[in-house]
Amino acid sequence: MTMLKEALKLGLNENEYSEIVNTLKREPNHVELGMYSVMWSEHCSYKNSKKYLKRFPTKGERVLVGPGENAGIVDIGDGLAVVLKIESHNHPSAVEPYQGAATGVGGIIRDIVAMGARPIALLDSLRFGNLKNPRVKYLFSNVVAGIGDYGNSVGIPTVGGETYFSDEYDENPLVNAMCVGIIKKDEIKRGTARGVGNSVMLVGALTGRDGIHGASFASEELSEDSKEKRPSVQVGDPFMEKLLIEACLEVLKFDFVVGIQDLGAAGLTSACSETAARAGTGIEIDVDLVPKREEGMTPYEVMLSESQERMLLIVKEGYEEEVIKAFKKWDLNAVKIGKVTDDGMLRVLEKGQKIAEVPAKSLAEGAPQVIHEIREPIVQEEKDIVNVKVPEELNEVFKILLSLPNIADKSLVYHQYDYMVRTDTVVAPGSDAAVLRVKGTKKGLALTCDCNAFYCYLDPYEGGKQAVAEAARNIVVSGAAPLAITDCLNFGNPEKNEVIYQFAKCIEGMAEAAEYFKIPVVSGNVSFYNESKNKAVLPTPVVGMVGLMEDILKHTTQSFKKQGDLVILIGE
Amino acid sequence: MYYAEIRVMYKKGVLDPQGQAVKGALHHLGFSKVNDVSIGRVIFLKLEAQSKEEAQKTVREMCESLLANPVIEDFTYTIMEEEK
Amino acid sequence: MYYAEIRVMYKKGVLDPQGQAVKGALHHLGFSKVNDVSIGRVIFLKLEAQSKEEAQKTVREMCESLLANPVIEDFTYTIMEEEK
Amino acid sequence: MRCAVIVFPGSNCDLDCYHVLKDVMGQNTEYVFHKEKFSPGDFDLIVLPGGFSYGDYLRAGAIARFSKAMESVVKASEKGKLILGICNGFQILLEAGLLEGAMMKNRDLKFHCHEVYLRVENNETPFTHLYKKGEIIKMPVAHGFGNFYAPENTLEKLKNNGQIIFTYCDKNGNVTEESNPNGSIMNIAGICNENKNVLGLMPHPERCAEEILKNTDGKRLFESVLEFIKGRAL
Ligand SMILES: Nc1ncnc2c1ncn2[C@@H]1O[C@H](COP(=O)(O)OP(=O)(O)O)[C@@H](O)[C@H]1O
Repeated sequence: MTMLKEALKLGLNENEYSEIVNTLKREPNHVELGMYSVMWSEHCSYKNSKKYLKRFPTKGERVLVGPGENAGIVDIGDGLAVVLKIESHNHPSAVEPYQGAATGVGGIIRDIVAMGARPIALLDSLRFGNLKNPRVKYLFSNVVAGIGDYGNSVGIPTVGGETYFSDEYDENPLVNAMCVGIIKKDEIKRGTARGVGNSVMLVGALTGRDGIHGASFASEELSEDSKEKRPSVQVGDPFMEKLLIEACLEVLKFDFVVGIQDLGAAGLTSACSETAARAGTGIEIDVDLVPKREEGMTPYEVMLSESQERMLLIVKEGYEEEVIKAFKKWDLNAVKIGKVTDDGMLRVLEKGQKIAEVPAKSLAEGAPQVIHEIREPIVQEEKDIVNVKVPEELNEVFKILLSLPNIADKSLVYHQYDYMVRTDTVVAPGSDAAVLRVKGTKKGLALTCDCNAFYCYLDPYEGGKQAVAEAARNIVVSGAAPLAITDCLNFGNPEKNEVIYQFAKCIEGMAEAAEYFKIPVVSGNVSFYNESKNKAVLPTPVVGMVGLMEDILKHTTQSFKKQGDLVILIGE
Repeated sequence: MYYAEIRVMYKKGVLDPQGQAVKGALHHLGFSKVNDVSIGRVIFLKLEAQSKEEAQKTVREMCESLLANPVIEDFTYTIMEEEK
Repeated sequence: MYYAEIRVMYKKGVLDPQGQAVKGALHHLGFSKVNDVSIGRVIFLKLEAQSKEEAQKTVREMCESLLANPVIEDFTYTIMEEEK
Repeated sequence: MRCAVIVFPGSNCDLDCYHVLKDVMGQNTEYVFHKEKFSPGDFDLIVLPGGFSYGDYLRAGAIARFSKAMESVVKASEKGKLILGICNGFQILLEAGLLEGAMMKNRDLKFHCHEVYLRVENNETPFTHLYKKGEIIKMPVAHGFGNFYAPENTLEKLKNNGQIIFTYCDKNGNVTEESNPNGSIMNIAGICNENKNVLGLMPHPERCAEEILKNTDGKRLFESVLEFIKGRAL
């Protein structure tokens, strides 16, 4: 019974524990339990949300890779494809805003690289509480600095985003980072551990004691002792990331690299079990071979470490030296830590002894789904938004409006971001959508991310529709046609009926709009438990969208061009 | 009048990318017998206080509220009385 | 084995924008009796050497060639022998 | 013209410099990895690109200057070859002592990315002869450590020798406090060595050298270099 107690302490419930015992046909040991607890947390397993996400339209003529991989991919012609994904780093940013935001950027970049693509742009969608609160001010300035310093340093331009303030986010800022990459269609890589006997190699940074149980941390409400959960916060090393990107993109050109996976939440456990599960294979690794930053690390720590700036490569047997050489050029580690097997198990060895052995599929995909009862919130605040009185002094109102943080110019934010590096940014932040040229073609890409959380709060279904429509409008007014969506769904505690109601309805609205406009959802991320002291954030389903224009010279911008031009209002 | 010297370092176990990079550079320059390089901030300041105890208390408060980030950093300090 | 603690500070007369900002923030937080805030880097490292003199010499060389920029910075260091 | 773009670990404008020299200017251009050496005769122009070499850990440019490629850069500079350091490249040139002075954190401690106005203080250099003296141009900056500092006697020398090449100014060419994005002493944005063959500047000419990017003020810098090299070859 002591293992059950430990399981409960790690955040698993009784039902989940008995599912584990059933699968293994025995009690799990300490290491195995740790692995299950992170993989079956909401953050990694989507156990509260999977059912609803199925509602999204994910297919389309141009879709090359849809949800389920590290990032989605759509065809843009000329043999090229664009890769996109958005992810939240809300909880770490609430505790340590600078590093939390920075490592969020680092993580999303690795998702793009893991598809074999060159990252070309970042966007950030930010929500903070009231700026009159000094803690909020601190969070705001440090999150912006963290995003800027990381993106600037790795040399990927941050070309757009949004910044909103509302009291609901006082304790729970939302920090969503989106990355877009570009890839030759025939060079797409997958996060699969194919080929029995192939080598499993760990590349990049050393493995330290940081971020152990970060995934489970992201699946809890914030409380006073969150501040005590020190190891959950990691320090990012953008310099290492830059080298890692260059080295990975160099080796990914070769056929002997058959799979690649970034190490994010749940570290090695997640990377190994997911790659094996996708391929229907198993993986055996030896923790003694993992290069470590600190002495005396236990297998448990090695398997759960969330040290940043690492990647897992699956390499054809016999080509390990080539990989090592390529990484050495950039003074980086590349070490064989194990091999692909045919038995479907994730097996961990230490000093030749088997210390953990669980079915990879069960870890990666086996978390029992949580079924929620959906109930419309009863205490939805009544807000009359139809019969607003027109004020007399419109000029005054106009001035007041312009000075509100939500409406005011956001250059304070984006002037801290290098939005020009790589010299592809044709329309910079401050317009409706950023426009990037695609060197070597006549094409252009338009990028945006949008969500009006107030709408979603007042009416989740309409709000969800609005978020997609707004993003699509921003793309269209820039001269591009919408291509694909990546979404980041930020909500409160899903165990509460009201929250799961908002969640389901927002998705319903988003899905309907996406179907209507024929814009497939190719990737996304869910962040629940954005809640503290029983106060949930506004439902905030952020829509990241990419659009394509065939001729970059035909892009349009927001500003009035010259005196005498006609001004026409379109629509009702 | 008191002088304080405050050192703020990453907690043990937290990655110190600066320290890593500088160690690499030192080795590259031929200082091969150097190890365990870690880099932090040092803050010197002057402060008025009635007693050394009060100065210490103030410095600790400043560290906790602003100068160090308790989530990832530790601090140490030394306080000296100004010679007149 | 020796431990070195190296402090690198802006030279007198070089404006230290970080020190200024921190002073402002401390005053804002109510620590009004604080003055002359200056911020620098502190570098801790371990090094092997035959004698304390050799350790000192090595540390000085490291500072001069890499750790401090003589145009704007000064350095000081303390060397301690590791207790066995 | 034979051009080299040095790639340090952490360089991130290497690609942009290469693109301008190779695709926009149509010149023979190569990347040189920091671990490689070359001889002074190999290139007419050597560009040290922007970025965050070695993460800018310790100090911007401090670690990069010890690379093998930098030994060759120093030799090439002694032979009068043209060396252009942009942003992080400028910082590396300062740390390497090829230019005088030092870089500090921006005065407001923030990273600044936006366009600035520059006044061309000296157009009698291989890099600026196609600009007019006193001309006001626009270029983007993107840096956190662009606050140039030099002691009094160095500043005197820079001034007297015409080594101050670009200063930050407002759109009418006034060198003011407000137009200074980073607190740089005397609003200095770019300087050269006594010989005028080594130029360092914080703004990015390679980011404003194409129509599509809506600003071509930076292109003339590269054209100046090209003309100069051609003239010398004659
Ligand atoms: N956090 C951010 N990061 C990057 N760009 C931003 C950010 N916030 C705002 N922007 C830029 O400013 C523009 C205007 O933002 P905003 O004032 O919120 O207006 P809108 O509601 O029209 O998007 C955005 O389209 C984007 O280009």
